[in-house]
This record gives sequence, C-alpha cells and structure tokens, in this order.
Amino acid sequence: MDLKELYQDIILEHGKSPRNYGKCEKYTHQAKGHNPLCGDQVQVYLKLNKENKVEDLTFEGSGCAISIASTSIMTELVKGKSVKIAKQIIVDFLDMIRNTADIKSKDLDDDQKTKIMSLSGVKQYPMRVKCATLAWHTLTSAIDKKKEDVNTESID
Amino acid sequence: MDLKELYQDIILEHGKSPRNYGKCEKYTHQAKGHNPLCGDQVQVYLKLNKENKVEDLTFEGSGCAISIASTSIMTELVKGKSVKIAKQIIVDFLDMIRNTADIKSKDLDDDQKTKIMSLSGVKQYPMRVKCATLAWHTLTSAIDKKKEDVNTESID
Amino acid sequence: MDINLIKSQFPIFSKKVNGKFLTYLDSSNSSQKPLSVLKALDYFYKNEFSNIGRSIHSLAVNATNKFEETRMSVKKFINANSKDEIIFTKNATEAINLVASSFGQKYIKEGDEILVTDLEHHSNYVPWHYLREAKGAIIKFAPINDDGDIIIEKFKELISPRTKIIAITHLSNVTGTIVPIKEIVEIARKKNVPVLVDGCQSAPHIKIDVKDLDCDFYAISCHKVYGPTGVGILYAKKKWLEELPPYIGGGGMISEVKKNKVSYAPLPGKFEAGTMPTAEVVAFNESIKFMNSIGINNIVKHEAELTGYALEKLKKINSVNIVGNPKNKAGVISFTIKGIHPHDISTIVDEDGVAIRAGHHCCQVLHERLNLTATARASIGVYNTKEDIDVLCKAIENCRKVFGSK
Amino acid sequence: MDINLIKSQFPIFSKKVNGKFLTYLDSSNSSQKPLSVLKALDYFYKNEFSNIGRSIHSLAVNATNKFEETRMSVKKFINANSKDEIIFTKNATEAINLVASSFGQKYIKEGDEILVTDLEHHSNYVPWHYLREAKGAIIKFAPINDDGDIIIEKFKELISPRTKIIAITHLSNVTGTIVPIKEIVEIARKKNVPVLVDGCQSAPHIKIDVKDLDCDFYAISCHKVYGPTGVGILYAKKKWLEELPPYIGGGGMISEVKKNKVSYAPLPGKFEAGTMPTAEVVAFNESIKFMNSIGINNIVKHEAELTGYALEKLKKINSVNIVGNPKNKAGVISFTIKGIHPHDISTIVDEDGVAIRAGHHCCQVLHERLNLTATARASIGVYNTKEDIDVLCKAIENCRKVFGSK
Ligand SMILES: Cc1ncc(COP(=O)(O)O)c(C=O)c1O
Ligand SMILES: Cc1ncc(COP(=O)(O)O)c(C=O)c1O
Repeated sequence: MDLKELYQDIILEHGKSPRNYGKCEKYTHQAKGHNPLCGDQVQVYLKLNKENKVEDLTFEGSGCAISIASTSIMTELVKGKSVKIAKQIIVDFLDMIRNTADIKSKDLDDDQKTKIMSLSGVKQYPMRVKCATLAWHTLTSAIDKKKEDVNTESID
Repeated sequence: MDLKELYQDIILEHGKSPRNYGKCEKYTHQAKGHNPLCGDQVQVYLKLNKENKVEDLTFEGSGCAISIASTSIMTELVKGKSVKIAKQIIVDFLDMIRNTADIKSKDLDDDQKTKIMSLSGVKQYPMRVKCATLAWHTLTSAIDKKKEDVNTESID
Repeated sequence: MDINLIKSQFPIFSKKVNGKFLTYLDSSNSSQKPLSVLKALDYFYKNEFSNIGRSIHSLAVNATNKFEETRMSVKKFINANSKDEIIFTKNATEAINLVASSFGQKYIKEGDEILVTDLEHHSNYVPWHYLREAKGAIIKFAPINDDGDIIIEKFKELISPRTKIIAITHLSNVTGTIVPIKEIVEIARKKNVPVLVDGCQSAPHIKIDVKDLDCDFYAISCHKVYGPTGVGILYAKKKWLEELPPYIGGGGMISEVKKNKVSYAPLPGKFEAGTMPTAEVVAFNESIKFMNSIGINNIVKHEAELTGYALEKLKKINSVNIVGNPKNKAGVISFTIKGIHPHDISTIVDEDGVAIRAGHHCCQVLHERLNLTATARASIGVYNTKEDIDVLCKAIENCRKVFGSK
Repeated sequence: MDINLIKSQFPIFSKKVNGKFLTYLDSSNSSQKPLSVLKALDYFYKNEFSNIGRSIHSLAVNATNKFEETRMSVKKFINANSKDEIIFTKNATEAINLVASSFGQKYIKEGDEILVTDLEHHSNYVPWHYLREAKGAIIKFAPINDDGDIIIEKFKELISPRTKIIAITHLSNVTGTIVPIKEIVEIARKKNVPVLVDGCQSAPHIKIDVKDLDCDFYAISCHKVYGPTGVGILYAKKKWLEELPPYIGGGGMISEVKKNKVSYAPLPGKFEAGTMPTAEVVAFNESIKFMNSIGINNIVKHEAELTGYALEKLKKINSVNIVGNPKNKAGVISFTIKGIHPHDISTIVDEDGVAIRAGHHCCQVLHERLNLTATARASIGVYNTKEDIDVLCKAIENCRKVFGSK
C-alpha cells in the first residue's frame, strides 16, 4: 500500500477545490447519498435536456478528500455526455474500482482517463472504496429517479 | 468423592419407602417447594396443636432419592417436637449440610443423629445440596405461613 | 470417516475428569470445540483483535472482513439466498425472541393464534407466551403421539384463519424426533402462514437447506455446532427482515440519528446492535469448516449408527425405558430407569466420567405430556464412539448396583 | 506501576501490523486483551467446557461455579449489594435495551418523559426512541455547553413531574467528559426519578461504586474492560429487577412452564435466557483481576498523565483542534485537523501503524450539536505509553505533509 497512490496530487487538488459545487439552476433530477459510518452526505443535482443529455451536473455535501475528489471528477467527466454514455462511464468506473486494472470507456479522452484513473489507488483501501463510489451510485439513483436515498452500507 | 457416602443404605431405604407420605388430616399449615432445574416438587403438610407442637407432619411430591429420603427423615425427626425445637433442628441441618462436620442439636437422640448425618455425604455434591435442603426450606415456609412457594434457585 | 482422528481434534478428550477420561454425552446441551476453532479464537485475540464495522484502520478492516467471511460461510452452510439473510445474535433464544418481538409487534393482534407443538423447548414457547400476555394472542399446541411424532392431521386442523405464525422445532431435544419440516411448511404455505423453525438441535446433526425447506425463519445456536459460546444465528427470508421493525436498538444498526427521528441501517446491520461477539463469530467459521471437512452425510451416518447401537444396548438393560420412538430419530436418547430418579442416575454415572443431563431439558410441557417430571438424556456428538456407549451402559449397570435393582 | 510490564501482558503489542508495531489508540471502541484472559478462555474451552446451570455432571458443576465466581467478582468490582443485582447480557447495548423495554413496558405511558443528554451514544438513545414510537413517550435532551459539560441548571429544569427515567452516560466517548453522576443522582432522587447510567466508557477507566453513586441501573461492556467480546453487564438495584418483567424469554429464566401459564426464575436467572456466553464470562474474571492487580487509582493516574501529555502535544500542532474541553476529562481525545477529513487522517496514520477511529462514534446528536459531521478520535487504554502519543503526533504531522498543509 502506498499513500501517494491514494492521495495523488489531482485528488488533493479536487478535494480542496471541487468543481461544480453547489445547486445548479433548474435541475431536473436529484438524489441523496449517505455514509452512515461517518455521517458524510452527498446531494447531486442533474439537469437533463430534451435530448437526454447532461446539460449540468453539480453537487453539495461533506466528505473526505477521496469522496469530494471522486464526486468532483465525476461531474466533470459526465457533463455534456448523453445519459446512455454517462451510465456507461459509471459502470466502467465502478468496475475499475472493484476489479479491473483499466478504464474501458471509449467516450473519455486521455486527459479524462488520467483523471478517473487517479482514483484507482483506492482499490488498496477497502474501507475507502465506499467513499469513492458513493457519488457515482447517487448519480445513478438521480438518473433513475429512485425514491430511496443511497446508503453506502447497502452498496458493494 | 464416594458414591457410598452419598447413597448410604439408610438413604436408599428412605428413598424407596418414605415415611409419612401423603396428606395428613386436618393439617394447619402447608407449603410447596419446587426445583426448576428438574421439575421436582414437594408439598409439606403440618399439623400444629394448641401448645405449638408438631402433632403431625407429612409430605407429597416427586424427587430423587436424596430429596425423598431427606424429606422422609425430616418428618420423622420433627414430629412431636415443639415449633421452637423444630426450627432449631432445621437450622442445625442446613448448617451441617453447608459448613460444619457435625450436628449440634441436643434435642435429637443418637439414633436420630445418625439418620440426619446420613445426609452429610451430599456436601461433596454441590449440585445435589438443593435436593437435600428443599424440604427443610419448605417446612420453614409452612411454619412461617409464607405466601410464596420455595424455589431452589433462590435458596443457597 | 476416521472417528479417532475426529476425536483427537478435541483437546478436552485428552484430559481426565475425576481421574477418568471424559465420556461426553451432553452435546444437545452444548458441544465440545475442536482445536481449530480454539486456535482461531486465540489467534484473532492475540494478533488481530479489533472491533468491526466502525473504525477504518487496518485491524478493523481485517476484522470486518473475517466477520463477514463467517456470514458468507453460514449462508452457504444453510443454503440461504443472500448473506443479508444471516443475522448474528447471542444465542438461538435471542433469535427466536427477535422474531416473536418484531413479528408480534407488527402482525399479531388480540385473538390471533400462534401454533407451536408439544415438543417445544422453553426458548420456543416463552417468547410467544410474551405475546399472549402483551397482545392477548392465543397459543395452540399441536399434539404428538406416544412415539413422540407430530400428528400431522391434527396439526393441519389446528391452523385456522387466525393463525399468524407457526413455531416448530426441527429436532426434539428430548425424544430426538426429526420433524418433517418440509411437509409442515408445505401445509403452512397453502394457508399462507409463515413458519419459524427452531434449528438448535438439527444444525449440528442433519443437513440444513433453508431454500429446500422454504421456511421463513430458522434459529441456530453456534455453541451446539462446535462453535464458541455467545453466538447464535437467525436466518430469515429477506422480505421479512425488510418488513420487520428492528429489535435491539443502538450503535451499528442505524442510518441517521437526529433528535426527533431515527432511521435504520440496511440489512443485515439493522438487526445487529452494539458490539457483536466479534472474535466468537470469526472463530465460528472454523466450526463450519470442521463440519464441512467431515461432510454432513458422514456425520449423519456415523451418528445414526451410534444411535442404533446405543438404543439396542440400552433396551437390553433391565428396567431402562427409552422415551419416545419417533419415525426418524437422531442421537438424542432420553430414558428413565424404574426406581431411580434421573438426578441420581446422572450423579452416579458422573462418577465414571460420563456426562449426561437429567431434568426436564427445558421442555416442561413435553414432560407433562409424557407424564414424567424428569428424564435422563444421553446425546451424541460427532466425536462420540461405540466405546462411549459401552461406558455409559456400564455406568448405568452401576446405578442399578448402587440402588440394588435386579 | 511499570507500564512496560503491563504492555508486555498484551500479546498483540508484540506483533507487527503493516510491518510496524501497533500503536493502538482505539480503546474506547474496544480494548485489547491481556494474556491471562486469553489463557483462561482457552483453558476453559480445552479442559473444562460445559454449559452451566442445567446439567449436574462434574463439568457442569465446575463451569457453573466459575461462572458465578465472575458474578461475585463483578459485584465486588462495582460494589453492588448482592450478586443478584448483576445480570450478564451480550453487550451494554442489550443491557440498556433490557431496561428500556422492561421498564418502559411497565412504567411508561403516552406523554411521559425520558431525559437523556446531548452526549449520549446511540445505544443510550435508540432504545428510548423505541418507547417514543411504541408508547408516545417524549425524549428530552439535556444540553451541554461548548466545553462538553452538562449544564446542571438546565438539566434540573428539564426534570418534570412526567419524567419517568433519566438515562445518562458516565463518560462521553467523544469529548471524554466525566459526568458528575453522584450529583445527577442526588438531583434525580429529590424528584424521585430513577437513573440509568451508561458506564461503557467509565468502567475501564475510573472507579465505579454503584452504592456510592446510588444509581438505579448501570450498563457495562466487558470487551472494553479488557475482556472477551460477547459479554455485557447490567447492574440494577434488586427492587427493580424484582419489579420489572423479564426481557428475553426462554430456557433458564423460568420457574414453572405449563401450557396456560409461565412463571419466572428468581434473580438473577429471570433475566438470563438461553445459553450464556459461558466461556467468555468465565474468562472475564481474569479481566477484573487484571484491573485489580494494577489498582484503579494507578490506572486513573497513568491515564490522566498520558491524557495531559497528549493534549499538550496535540495542541502544539498547527491546525489541530481538540473537541471539547470538559472540567473532568478522561483519555478520550477527539480532534479535527483543518482541511483534512477524519477519514483521511485515519487512513494516513494507519500507514504508521496507528489505530484511531474516525466518524461520528455513534454520537450523531452530539456531532450535530458540535457542528461537525465527523471527528478523529484517539482513545487511551492502560497499556498506552508516551511513545504511543509521540507516534500519533508524528503520524499527524505526516497527514499534514501528505495534504501539503503548513
Ligand atoms: C458510551 C457508550 N455507550 C454504549 C456503547 C455500546 O457498547 P456495546 O457496543 O458494547 O454494546 C459504547 C460503545 O460502543 C459506548 O462508548
Ligand atoms: C431445541 C432447542 N431450542 C432452543 C434452545 C436454546 O438454545 P440457546 O440456549 O443456545 O439459546 C435449545 C438449547 O438449549 C434447544 O435444544
């Protein structure tokens, strides 16, 4: 295990200065995620346009560096994508964090891939995986308009 | 430990053919005792006369050899005694079973002392002490007209 | 299956009690523990101890993983659908109380009926009695015949439109009756009544497949399954665990706690409040491995052989009377001896190093049904041998000698 | 008091975690166990294991005696009047649930009030919340000041004629506040309100004398008192235990069981249903002996010194903020670091072998009061040394390095 793998500069930077923070205007979807272990919470606000494209995506909440950075990076990568591609990116991300060494998506450019891969260090820290994935599950929940809040204890 | 100490002939004999078994006529006092561990029960029926003397003392119930013999011997020894002396004999018996090597009472003749001492082997078998003492506690309860049944789990 | 190899895995059998090697025939009460379980317990405490679930340091992560591994093993052991259906309790009694309390709170009203049987252990009766007291529910007792078998026709008749739950043992801890749970559940299904199975005696001795049985709840005591004391298991179908209110409340079972409201954790956490018997659950994984290493079929076969042998030998002893004669009988053999009280039997055979139980075995209703206040009980574990039975029979002969019986 | 000698009694401290010796500062969560306790546990399982109370063979007699010896030791340890006032549970959470359920069932009606405080652990709030849900009771929270002390005047005012019970911690597991229980009980006595004390954090760290405190109920978790997991203790005044209905129902807690009625065993059996954590209770006797061998005064002194040392060193680190500043503080030190989330702190110090806890420590109400979602917590046990504090401080410096803080 190596702390530098986990806390890469890009993560620390996003953790300190998250992008797309706040409530976006006229959001069409929203969802709440919660980690009962530490009390951390995240709300995502999603604005889909008529073509089912992510016009805006923002978040609010409190959390550790991993969780804030992961959420921030997620908003950056998903913004502008179609819902279909967004969902694929989420699947890819969760797969990468759990199993595979790489990110498969063809819809991300190299720069975006570097960003997302900066979170791969979390794999070595099983108790922190939930910090990294909470926002992504919460985004799924927003897209699908699920009624219940996301709870890290009921996700893998 | 020695089984022969515990199961002396006199105990086996009383266990098999208990004295004073049944409900005596016109009893003035009675009480019930119960061992929740095994479900054993004893009822004692006591008839005191005007001079506060034990005119009759009988019992009913089910139990092991130790418990039946102890009850049977108790009825024999206590019958005919004054309540005061009866109480002293009970104290002496309980004291002998718990602590001392001997029976102190001056109100028992040698033959009676031999009988009561036949129960001393029980000391070596802590789980069986309650079998031997149940009837004696129940007699106390009858004399004192206590409302609650005797329960071996709440006596020492 | 090499019985000597199995026995040698249990440290206690290499020790002497009263100067004699132990002839342990009280496994229905609690089983002895194999070395692998004790080693795992000791190792965990000495090298890896931490509370689980709460802290995120390495020790806690490792402890949590090991704890959850046991949950997975239990899931497989009883063939549950999901690990979320496995709740750790302190014993089977708590598991049954959990269901009685949570299910009763939500579904039982005055005049509703709870169907139990004459065979039940106090732990599968008193919790329901509470509902009788608190809610005015009615408890019905399905009768047994003189052999100790549930009378299925009568059982059927006792299910009424007001029957809200059936609570029934899988294996009697007195008569050794193996109850046909699958048949019982089929009957109950038709009437839409959920079934709780008290699996205390069955779990160590017969194959448990909750999917096949299709029961709603299944209670197990780990200390009877070659595991440490302090741990029990409640299996319940997920839909029940989702529907039922939580039981014990406190740390670990919550989601969000505010001054004016409380919400509960997802399964299985919702039913696991406070610090768990962490080390004991971790070690219990080795108990399951121990059972699996022998194989349940081999266990059943060995114990059936031994039971047959014991019954045959005991029946030959004058004045010994075996309690019950069920169609399917496991290695639980209760008996009486004419003229000798069970307490006296137990004390006398103990002198020969034989540990059996005497009393009502927490089944007073059953003893009343059988017209007995107490019985002596020899119960078999996987480590027992024919020699153990021989020693028991000799010791019983000695009882008869002490009491001068012919 | 020779701290090295004490530390050497804990096998885990001679092992390496992540290639580092363990700096264990998570004792408020659960304590490590001395060798004597683990030996007793192992010895009992290997040489003497039997269930208690039920069978009457030698093994059972011996096990029962040892079990009851622990009860006697606990009685002395907390200076109870009688061993019947000591009930073994699975953890402190169950102990508190027992009181909430049994007391609530009998004495709490709609509109009645339960007084707790802002400091309470979920385990001393959720059980009372159940009564709010089931009975329509009202829960009031006695406030604390910014230092983390109960505001006694406000506390007094909150006791109304409808207050039926007060439930309060003896020692906060977040701020380390030692609550003046004796004073609280005196106030409560005047208004005739019984007091339950959550003694989870106090039992291992300060002198407990229930006679002197004069509280009605006292809950303890043995795994925090250098004992095995799976055991808790409820102390209650005898009159309460006699008056209250039983909690968990089943084997061992009954007197007579018939089809139409059930009567309960005398104390303490009435509250101990099912098979107990037998071996763990037996081994816990060694935990008490361990505490006594050092002496509570020496423990208090050592831990106070260490706490002072830690606070001083931590305060010197830039951007570290200590949570709470109570009048009397034990070795529970929660803190935050500006710009670094507690989870990140815990992960980073873990790399240096330092085990601390991060989160809300099962005290969400308190964290809300303090305007924090999470804190990092270093908590001290009798085995901790100044070197442990030094390692912690170094590791914290490393956090700041990783995060590039000045
Ligand atoms: C103050 C306090 N109360 C109650 C508890 C609950 O104890 P347990 O989890 O052992 O039931 C704890 C420990 O987690 C605690 O610190
Ligand atoms: C059939 C049956 N049910 C329930 C129990 C209760 O189990 P425990 O005491 O482990 O809670 C037992 C064991 O005593 C049992 O034999």
